[in-house]
Amino acid sequence: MSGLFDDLRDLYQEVILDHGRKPRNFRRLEDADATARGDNPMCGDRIELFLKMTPDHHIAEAAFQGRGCAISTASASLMTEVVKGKTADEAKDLGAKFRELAMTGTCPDCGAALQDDMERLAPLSGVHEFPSRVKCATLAWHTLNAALDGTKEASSE
Amino acid sequence: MSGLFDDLRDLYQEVILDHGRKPRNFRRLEDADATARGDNPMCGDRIELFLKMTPDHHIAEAAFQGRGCAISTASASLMTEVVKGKTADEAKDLGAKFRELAMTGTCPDCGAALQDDMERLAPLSGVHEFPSRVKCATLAWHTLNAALDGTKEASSE
Amino acid sequence: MDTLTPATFDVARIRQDFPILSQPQARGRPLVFLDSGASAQKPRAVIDAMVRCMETAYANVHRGAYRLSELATDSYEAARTATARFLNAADAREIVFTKNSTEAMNLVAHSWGRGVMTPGQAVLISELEHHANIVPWQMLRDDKGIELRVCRVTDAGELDMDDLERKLADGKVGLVAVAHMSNVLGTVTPVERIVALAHAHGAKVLFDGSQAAVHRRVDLQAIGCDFYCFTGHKLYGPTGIGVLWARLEHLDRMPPFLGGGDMISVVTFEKSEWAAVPAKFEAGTPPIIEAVGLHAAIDYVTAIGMPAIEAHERSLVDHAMGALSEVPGLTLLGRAQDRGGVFAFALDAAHPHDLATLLDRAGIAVRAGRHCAEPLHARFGLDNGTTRASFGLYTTKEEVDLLARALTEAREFFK
Amino acid sequence: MDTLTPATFDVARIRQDFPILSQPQARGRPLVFLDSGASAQKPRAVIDAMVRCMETAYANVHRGAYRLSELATDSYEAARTATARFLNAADAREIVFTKNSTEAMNLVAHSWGRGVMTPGQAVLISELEHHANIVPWQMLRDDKGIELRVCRVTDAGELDMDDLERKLADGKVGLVAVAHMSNVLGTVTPVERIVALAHAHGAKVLFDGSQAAVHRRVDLQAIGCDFYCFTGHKLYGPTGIGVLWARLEHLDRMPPFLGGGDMISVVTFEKSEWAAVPAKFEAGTPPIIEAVGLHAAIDYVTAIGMPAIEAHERSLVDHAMGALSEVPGLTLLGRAQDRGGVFAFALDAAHPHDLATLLDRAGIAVRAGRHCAEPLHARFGLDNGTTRASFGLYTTKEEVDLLARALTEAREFFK
Ligand SMILES: Cc1ncc(COP(=O)(O)O)c(C=O)c1O
Ligand SMILES: Cc1ncc(COP(=O)(O)O)c(C=O)c1O
Repeated sequence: MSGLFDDLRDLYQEVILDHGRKPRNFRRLEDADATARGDNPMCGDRIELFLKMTPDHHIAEAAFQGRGCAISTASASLMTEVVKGKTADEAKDLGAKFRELAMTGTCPDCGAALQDDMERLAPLSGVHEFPSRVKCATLAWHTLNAALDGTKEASSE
Repeated sequence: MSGLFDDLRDLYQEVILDHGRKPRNFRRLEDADATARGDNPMCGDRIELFLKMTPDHHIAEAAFQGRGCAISTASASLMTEVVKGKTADEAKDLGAKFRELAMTGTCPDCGAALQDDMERLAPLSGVHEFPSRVKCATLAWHTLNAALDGTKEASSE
Repeated sequence: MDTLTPATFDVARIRQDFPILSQPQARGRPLVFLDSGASAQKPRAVIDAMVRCMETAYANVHRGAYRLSELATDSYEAARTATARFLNAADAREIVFTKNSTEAMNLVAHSWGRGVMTPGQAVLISELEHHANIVPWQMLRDDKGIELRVCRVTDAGELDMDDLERKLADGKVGLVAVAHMSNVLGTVTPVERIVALAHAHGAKVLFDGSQAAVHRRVDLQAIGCDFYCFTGHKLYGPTGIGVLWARLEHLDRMPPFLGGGDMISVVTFEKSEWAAVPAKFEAGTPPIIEAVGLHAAIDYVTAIGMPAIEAHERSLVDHAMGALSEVPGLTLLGRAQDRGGVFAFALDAAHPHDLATLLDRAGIAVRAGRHCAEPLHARFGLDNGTTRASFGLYTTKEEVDLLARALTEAREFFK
Repeated sequence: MDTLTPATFDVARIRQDFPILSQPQARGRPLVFLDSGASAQKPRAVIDAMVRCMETAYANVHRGAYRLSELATDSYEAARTATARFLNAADAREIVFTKNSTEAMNLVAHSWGRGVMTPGQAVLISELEHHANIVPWQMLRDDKGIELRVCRVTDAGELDMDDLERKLADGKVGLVAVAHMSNVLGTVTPVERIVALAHAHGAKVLFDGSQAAVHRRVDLQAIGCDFYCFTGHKLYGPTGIGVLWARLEHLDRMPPFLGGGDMISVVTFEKSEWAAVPAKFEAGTPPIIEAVGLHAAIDYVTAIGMPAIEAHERSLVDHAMGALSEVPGLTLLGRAQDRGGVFAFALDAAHPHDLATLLDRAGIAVRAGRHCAEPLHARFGLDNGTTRASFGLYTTKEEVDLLARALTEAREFFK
C-alpha cells in the first residue's frame, strides 16, 4: 500500500499542503476598501476577500476568510501574498495568467515581468491534470476580480 | 404485386367488407329507450348506439351511427343484428364471449346455445392476429354494455 | 432534381448503417419504414456510442470528484456543445436538455408563460400545430388568463400570413409559437418572415423544430427566433432526450421549472438559490447515455451533411408528389410550396386504419390517425384521420414507388 | 452475518455481468466503484436489451398501426407491468414513467400539490431529504401558500418520530414526503409506521424510493403509502427514465402535468379532454428504449433476488462499519439501526474534495460534497460536505477494505 498516493505529490506539493493547513492572511479586514464573496456551489467552497488600497490605487493588503479544500485555501493564501503592491490592472492580469496556468499547466506568454509571481504560484499548476479541481484553484482569483470591479460576488462554476 | 394483400382475406372477409361499406341499422332511433356513445380516442372511431326495448325487457331494435374503420363499422352492424330479441343479460354475455373471440380467435366455452350467433360473428375472429385492431372490433360491444348499464359512455382504450 | 443530390449521398450505403433495415420482417419481406416522422431508426454509430458509454465511461455527471465522473461530465457537456454547433447557437449554455420536445415546450409554457408573461397577453399558435404545441398553451390559458390565438392555415396547408399579421396587430401577443415544419402537411413555415413580423409587434417567437431539424440545416443566428426545440428520437438519436434552445437573456429571466438536485446553488429549508443557466433547468440526473447517443446522431447527420440530406429529401418529395398523384382516389393533405418528406392522405375507398393494416402486411410501416394534430384534421374535415407516410434519410424512391403501387392495389381490395 | 448471503449470490460472477468493472483504469488499476448511490453501473443484460430494441424492434409506441409499432408498444407496456410487479403494485396503470425521480416528485408537487391540495394545508418533509424532495415543495409553498414543515433527524441520523407526530398533530398536513432511504446517512426510514401515523392524521404519504428500491424488496401493498418513486439509473438501468407509482384513485383525481401528444383523448382549440391514467401523465414520446432497459434491469435484479441483494449488502454494511471504525480521525455521519450501503464521512485531516481526488488516484471512485442534501449537512454542522462511499450489488469486502486502508494512508498524506 505504501506509496499509493506518491504521484499526487505533483498536485499536493508541500507548499500547497502548508498553505492549506496554515493559510496566510486568513482574517477579516474590518476597514477594507473592497470586499467580495466567492462561491463554488458544486463543492461548497466559499471565500470572503478583503482588500485595502493605498492612496495611489495599489493593493496595500489582501486577506480572506472562508472554507474550502486544501487547493482553494492554498490558492487564496498564495494570492493574498502575491497581489500585494500591485495595481488593480496588474492584479487582474496576473489572475488571467494564473488561470491559464491552472488550466493548461503552462503560461507561454507570461513574460519576464511576471516570472517571480508565477514561480510562487507554480505549485498550483498541477491542477490542470484534474479538471474538476481547476475551479478550486481559480476561485480566489475570480473573487479578486469581483472585489476590484465592485461586483461583490463571484462564482467559479 | 398482384396478391399483395391476399392473405388479408382472413381479416377482411367479404362479410366484413360488405357490412363495412353498407352497415345495417345505420340510423338514429329518435324514441330510443337507451343510448350510449363509444369512443376509441386513439384512432378517432366513434359510435352512437340506440336501443329500443320490449315491455318485457328484450332488445326490440338496435341501431347506430358514427364513423370508423371497416372493422368497427362491420362489428357494430353485425351486433345490431344479433342482439335483437335478447335480454340485457343475454346480450352482455354474448358480448363477453365475442370479446374472447376477438382477442384469442376462439371461444371454447361458447356452448351450443350461442352457436348461431357466434357463427354470424365469426368473420371478425381474424382480428385476434392484429392486436391494435381488436379494440376496433370490440368498441360496439363496449358501447352496448354502457347503454344497457345506463353509463352513457364507453371507451375502448 | 436528382442533380441536387451530391454524389456522396449513397442511400444504399447509408441503409447499411441502420441495423434494423436489414432485419427480415414478417414473411421475409424487407422493412419499408415510412414512419420516420413519428420516430426515426437508429444508425450503428448511435447504438455503439451508447454502448461504449455504458461499458467504459459511465458515471453520474457533475459534482464528480473522480476521473470516470469527469469523463461522463465531459461527454455530456460535449453533447451540449455539439448541439449548439448543430443549431448554430451563439452559446452552448443556451442548450437545455429535456426529455423530449414536448417537455421543452411545456418548460417554456411554465417558465416563460407563467413566470414572465402577464395576464392579458396572448400566445399565438396556428392550426397546423402538433398537440405538444397546443395543449401546454391551453393549460397556460386556463391557469393564468393568457389568451390563446390561432393563426389560420390556407387550403394549400400554408400559414395564412395575413391572418398572422392581423392577429399580431394589437400588440398583445407576447409569444408566437408555431411549427418550423408540420408533421402532417409537410409544410415548412417561413420562419424568417414570422420572426420579422412577430418582433415588429413586440412578440417573442418559439419554433417547434421537431420535424424541421431532421430535414434541414437549422441556423438559429439566421432565423433570429427566441426559442427553438427538437427531439432526439426523430433525429436518429435515442428516446429520452430533447433539446430546448433559448436566448441566454431569456433563460436568465425565466424561473426554473423542475426543482431538485443540480439546479440550485444554495439550499436551506427557507430558500433555494438557483444555479446558473443551463443547470437551472436541468433538475435531477440528466439523460447522460442519451446525450451521448444524441451527440453521435448529430455527428452522423453532420458527416453526411444536412444540405445533402435536404437535397436527397427534396428529390424524394418530388418523386412522391408524382407517384402519389397517380394513385386513383387519393387526396393529399396540403400542397405547400416549401415542404418536407411527410405525406398525409385519404383514400376514398378505405379508412386510414384499415389501410395501414393492409400496408403493414406488405411490409410498409405507415401511421394512421390524426398524428397528434386533431384540430388540423378537423380544419380539413378529416375526422377519420389520415394515413401518413414520412421519410428519413434512408428512404428510397423504390420504397415510394412500392407505397404508390400498394395504395392502388389496396383501393381495389376495398372497393 | 455472512451466513445471510445465500450460496447463490456469487459476487465474482455478478461482477462479470458488468463490462465496465473489467475495464482497466488509469495506470492499470482496477476500478473500485463506490459511487453507486449516485448512479449504478449497467449489466450486459441491460445494454443488450437496449441494443436489441434499437436493432430489431424500434418504432414509436401507441397509435401504431403496424407490427413494429405494436412490438414497441408491447415492450413499453411490458416494462410497465414488470415495474408494477417489482413494486407489488395493485395495477399496472398505477405506474407512470417519468424521466427520473426528480420529475416524479415534481409531478406530484405540481399535480397533486397545485391541483388537489388547498392553501393552508402543509407538506411535511424531513431534514434528511435529497434536494429533489425539498425544492419542489418550496416552489409549491412559494406558489400556492402551502406550508412546508420539516421533521427533525436525531443525532443518530434517524427520523425523530416524536417530532413527526407533533408536526402531524394539528391535522393540517396533507402530504408527508420523506425518503425511504437516505442517500447520505444510509438510514432506512420506518415506512409502515410513518404511513400509520400520517394516515391517522389525514395525510397522504409519498416515499422517495430512489435509494431504497435498489437495495430492498419494495412491497407497496405492505407499505400502504400513496405515492412512491424511484429512478432507473440507480437500479442498474439507463438514464432518462424514472418511475412514479400512485394509487389509481389519486392519479384519477390529479390534473395532468405536462401537456402534449398521447395524454389527451379529444383536442380542439377550445378544450382538451384528458386521456385515461397513466397516459394522462405521459405527454410526448416516452422513454421507449429506456423502458426496455429498465425492464431488463428489473429482470436482472429479480433473477438474483432482492432478498439476496439485501443480504449481501447487509453483510457489506456490517463489514464496512467495522473497517471504517478503525480508520483514525474518521467520523461517520449517521448510525441508524436500519441502514443500507451508503456511508458519508469526514476525515479530520482532509477536506472531502481533496480526499476524493486522492482516492481517485488509487482507483477508488467516491463522491465528495453535500450529495444534494445541503440542509442535512448543515444539520450536522458539516458545511464542507462529506466524502461518500456507496455500494452496489457488485461491491466486495475487498473493495471496502481497500477503501479503509486508503483512508488511513490519505490521512498520513495530509497530516
Ligand atoms: C434519495 C434520492 N432522491 C432523489 C434522487 C434524485 O434522483 P434523480 O437524479 O434520478 O432524479 C436521488 C439521487 O440523486 C436520491 O438519492
Ligand atoms: C411537429 C411536432 N412537434 C412535437 C412533437 C413531439 O415530440 P416528442 O413526442 O418527442 O415530444 C412531434 C412528434 O411527435 C412533432 O412532429
